[in-house]
Amino acid sequence: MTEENKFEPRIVAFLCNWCTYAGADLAGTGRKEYQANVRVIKLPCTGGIDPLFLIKAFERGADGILVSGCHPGDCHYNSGNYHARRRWNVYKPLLEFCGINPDRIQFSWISAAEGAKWVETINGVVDTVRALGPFENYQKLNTIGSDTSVSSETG
Amino acid sequence: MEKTLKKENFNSLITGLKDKGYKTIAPKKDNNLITLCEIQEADEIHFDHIQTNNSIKEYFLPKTEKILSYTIEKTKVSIEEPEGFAVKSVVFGARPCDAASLPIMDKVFNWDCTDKFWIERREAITVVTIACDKCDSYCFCTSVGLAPDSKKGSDVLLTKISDDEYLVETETEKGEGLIKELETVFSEPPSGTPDRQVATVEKKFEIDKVKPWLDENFVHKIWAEFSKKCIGCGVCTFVCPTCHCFDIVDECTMAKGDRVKNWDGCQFKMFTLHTSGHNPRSTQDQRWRQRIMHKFKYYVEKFDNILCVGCGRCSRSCPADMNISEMLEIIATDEGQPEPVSSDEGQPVSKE
Amino acid sequence: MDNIYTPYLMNISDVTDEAPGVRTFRLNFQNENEGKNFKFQTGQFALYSAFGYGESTFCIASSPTRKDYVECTFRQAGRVTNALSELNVGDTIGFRGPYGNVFPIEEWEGKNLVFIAGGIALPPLRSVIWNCLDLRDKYKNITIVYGAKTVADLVYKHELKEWTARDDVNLVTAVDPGGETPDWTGKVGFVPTVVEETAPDSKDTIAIVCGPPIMIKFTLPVLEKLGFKQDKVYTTLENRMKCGLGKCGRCNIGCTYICKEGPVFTAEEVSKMPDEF
Amino acid sequence: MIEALRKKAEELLKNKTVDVVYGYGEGSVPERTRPVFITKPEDVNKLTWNKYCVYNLTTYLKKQEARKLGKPAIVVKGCDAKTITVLIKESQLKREDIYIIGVTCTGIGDPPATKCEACDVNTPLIYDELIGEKIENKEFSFDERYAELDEYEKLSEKEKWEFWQKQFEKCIKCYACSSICPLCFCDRCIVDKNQPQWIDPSAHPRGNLSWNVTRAYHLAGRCINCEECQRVCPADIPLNLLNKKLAKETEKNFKYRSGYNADDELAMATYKEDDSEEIFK
Repeated sequence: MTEENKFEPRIVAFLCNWCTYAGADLAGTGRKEYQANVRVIKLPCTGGIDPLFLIKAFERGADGILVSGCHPGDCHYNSGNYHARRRWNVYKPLLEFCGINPDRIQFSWISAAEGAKWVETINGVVDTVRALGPFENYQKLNTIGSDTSVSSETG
Repeated sequence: MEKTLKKENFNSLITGLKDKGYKTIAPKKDNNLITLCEIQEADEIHFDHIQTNNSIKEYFLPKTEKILSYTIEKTKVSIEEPEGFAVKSVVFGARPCDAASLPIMDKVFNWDCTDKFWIERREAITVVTIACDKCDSYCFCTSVGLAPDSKKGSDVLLTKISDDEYLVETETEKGEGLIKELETVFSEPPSGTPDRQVATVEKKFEIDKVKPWLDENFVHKIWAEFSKKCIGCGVCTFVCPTCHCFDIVDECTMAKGDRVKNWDGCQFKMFTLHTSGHNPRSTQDQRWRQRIMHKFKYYVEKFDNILCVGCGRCSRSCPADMNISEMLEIIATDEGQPEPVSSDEGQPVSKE
Repeated sequence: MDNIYTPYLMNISDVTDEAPGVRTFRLNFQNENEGKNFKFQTGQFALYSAFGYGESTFCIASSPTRKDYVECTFRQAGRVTNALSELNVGDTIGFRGPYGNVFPIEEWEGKNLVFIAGGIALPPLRSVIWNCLDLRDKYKNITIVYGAKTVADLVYKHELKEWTARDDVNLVTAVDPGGETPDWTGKVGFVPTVVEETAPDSKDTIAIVCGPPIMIKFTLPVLEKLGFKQDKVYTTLENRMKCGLGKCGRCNIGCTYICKEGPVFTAEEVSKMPDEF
Repeated sequence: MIEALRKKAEELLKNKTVDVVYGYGEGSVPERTRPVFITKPEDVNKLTWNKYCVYNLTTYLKKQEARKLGKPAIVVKGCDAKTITVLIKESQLKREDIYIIGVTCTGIGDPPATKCEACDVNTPLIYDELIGEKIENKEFSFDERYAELDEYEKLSEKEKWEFWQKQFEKCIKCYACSSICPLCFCDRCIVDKNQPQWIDPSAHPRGNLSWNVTRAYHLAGRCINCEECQRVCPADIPLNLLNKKLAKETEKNFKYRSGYNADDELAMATYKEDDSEEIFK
């Protein structure tokens, strides 16, 4: 294999417990296959995902991020995902403005019944990010001195 | 040793330094800032300024530096000492006040035990200053016992003697060595007395009067009065060439990490906050008093030197126009008896 | 050149839970030579690091007379102490020290000693208490007054028993009103009151007080009333510290750097400091 | 105008309407002013007004040292006055706890601050007393308001990254940007929280990126564009570009402009069922 082919993106997925996580679970129990590049972090609600989580994921070596929760109107806590939607609607453009490729941060609504959509979405994210290549810009961000490699370590 | 240096030879000087393996740090203009930063060519150097925005301390006590790295493997930890942090360099064109800060801070970094990060950088870096030929109303070097052409802390001092020529005076062996290394760039000293173009910095206060006042007035309404407008940021301490307080933090992933020394400042309320929530300096007047006291009383008692070189940076860049020399003027001319705190507005605000 | 910020690496050889959120570590040098050359005196402190989280300052809680190891006792409160409490026997921690000045125990020889501690402040005194107990014949009467919020909050419970059993130590334990259990046999009350009740004779006696600021504030007048001169009363102060070496510039009270000139001060020295602690 | 200002301040202090007037006073040099806190009627001559009155004095509402002086009257320009609307809306302040001395303003700074180019609040939108001749407030289109962003938005991804890295690299983590910000009023800032340590406290590129992005984001839908953060930055980082970008997105997506209308719901504290779905799959 050439060096290039070796790149497997590291995707961090922040999923809401009630919908997308259950959807991903459904995909599993339904024995649907999807690419194994994703590290799932389960949270109660998309409304509880602080934008700093995304920054931290990039700091710890993520190449791409997926945030996914219940469809609008289906939030287990009534309005969590509506608030989340507002937040991401301004946060994503901000990161884009700072030079972070918008395809590295993706959002979706996947319900507990949508195992197939989960498979499709996560495969889509992995493929997009694979095409973008490693997020070297962020991983190479200097910490202290040029020999520090902390930023590229996975934590 | 005395020499002269023609402006036209700056190019060969910078190239010469590069050839001899020196990294060159010099004032450079970028947008609205003039900063001491690494340069490659003489053309990049900016001369026509009063003061650089950043101080020389950045090259001896960086805003953030690794003091050790470690790897954690299960229960075992191995430590790795940082290396190569002291790079052979020349700071070219800093102001004499900046250079004067270095021997002052040597004292604290050598107090009983030696901070190698400071000392090894001090050894590796040669400081070539240019005497100020202009100043502004924030400058007060002459009030703290220095001058626009002070030699304290400089290895080599350049003083303008005509539009295209500088007088070169070496102050230390290191400076002399540097000149000898690049001998061809310099010319013989002028005959007769050269016309040194040095700014006249007005003396604003008698420094001798400051400490006696501070000795008496730990409690005084002026602290609260003067610091009311302070917003509690760290600008004054971070741009100051003599403020050396730092923080030590760990930055780490699961298995690897660095212990890092970062600039810290006494104006932050977090600076002295105990884990218990108790804060010995919980209000801004206490923090402002600490800054003045540290510079003009505590450091004097400990190291027989005031911790200020009169560069005026803190006042120039204060977001709220707090002016340190104005404060010192008030102190130095205050003939009154220690004034007990009684008036409403002078009362130090109660602790949190 | 040596890096003054490099800690010794130590193994945790024993962990004792003292009270809710309070733990004692026994530490051994990983490098035997370092251990052999290591010396400290009672009263000194050190910076302990949980790698990945940072350093935290506390006293050395063991006596210099007990060689081969050092002990520290800490309460889980901040980032570092929380991380430390996650560590177990066999894990590595960093140790930087000893720093600071010492209790002048030689000067105290031939005198009575009264130790007064509150809550989590017994650890700094434990070092000097054991040091003096290990040199028992050099001192006359030894009295220990120790108070905590509740019975559960008393630290070093085993040693308290040991001291109670000894007839050459007079131990008075107390808990704050409301903190007692049905079977509590000690005193109930705040430390200053208990000291007043116990009324140690001030003649030829040294008092060593350590506790939260509020306790010290109310205990010092009691001692004065009992006839203790200010230069016969010792205390230890603490402030936030980062370097422990007089460089990082935050632990000063006026001109006094706690890390270099402290942490041990006499009440007389403390009274001369500006009111900033 | 200065006379009217002083007269009003004197009156307010004399009849005890307020205990203190936060205003502008003479600075270190003629090109600067400084915040002053006038508590005695006889001191009102220390108040001044000129084009160097850059400060947004409402920032002192969050300082305990200033609040301790009692009920304030604050001299505010149109831009600063918007802060008060937000603070009231965010329950940080009650309208009756403050007396607003609005001043009409045609631009401050020399050269004029960027915010003054498309200023639509020459006359404050909220005040108890107006000093100066009332100026008809201009209206600008959406595009005009955010014209400053155009040249940066046009950059390629790589150029954007490089531009901002160059800017953030200069950051020295002095936190002047958040200290001066009247809307950064958290008692303990996210950078000061270390369990866990979300933002690296070190001033290295990684820590600087997370700090600057987070600072800006915490002001999303709140920043009133006083540009104080940018003015005080000793590293000359164009922080307001980030704030402005967020303001633009907030307006574009939620039709909300911070500080303009006290009746509007706070953009980031509410939602609409038909908010944009564009970025969601």
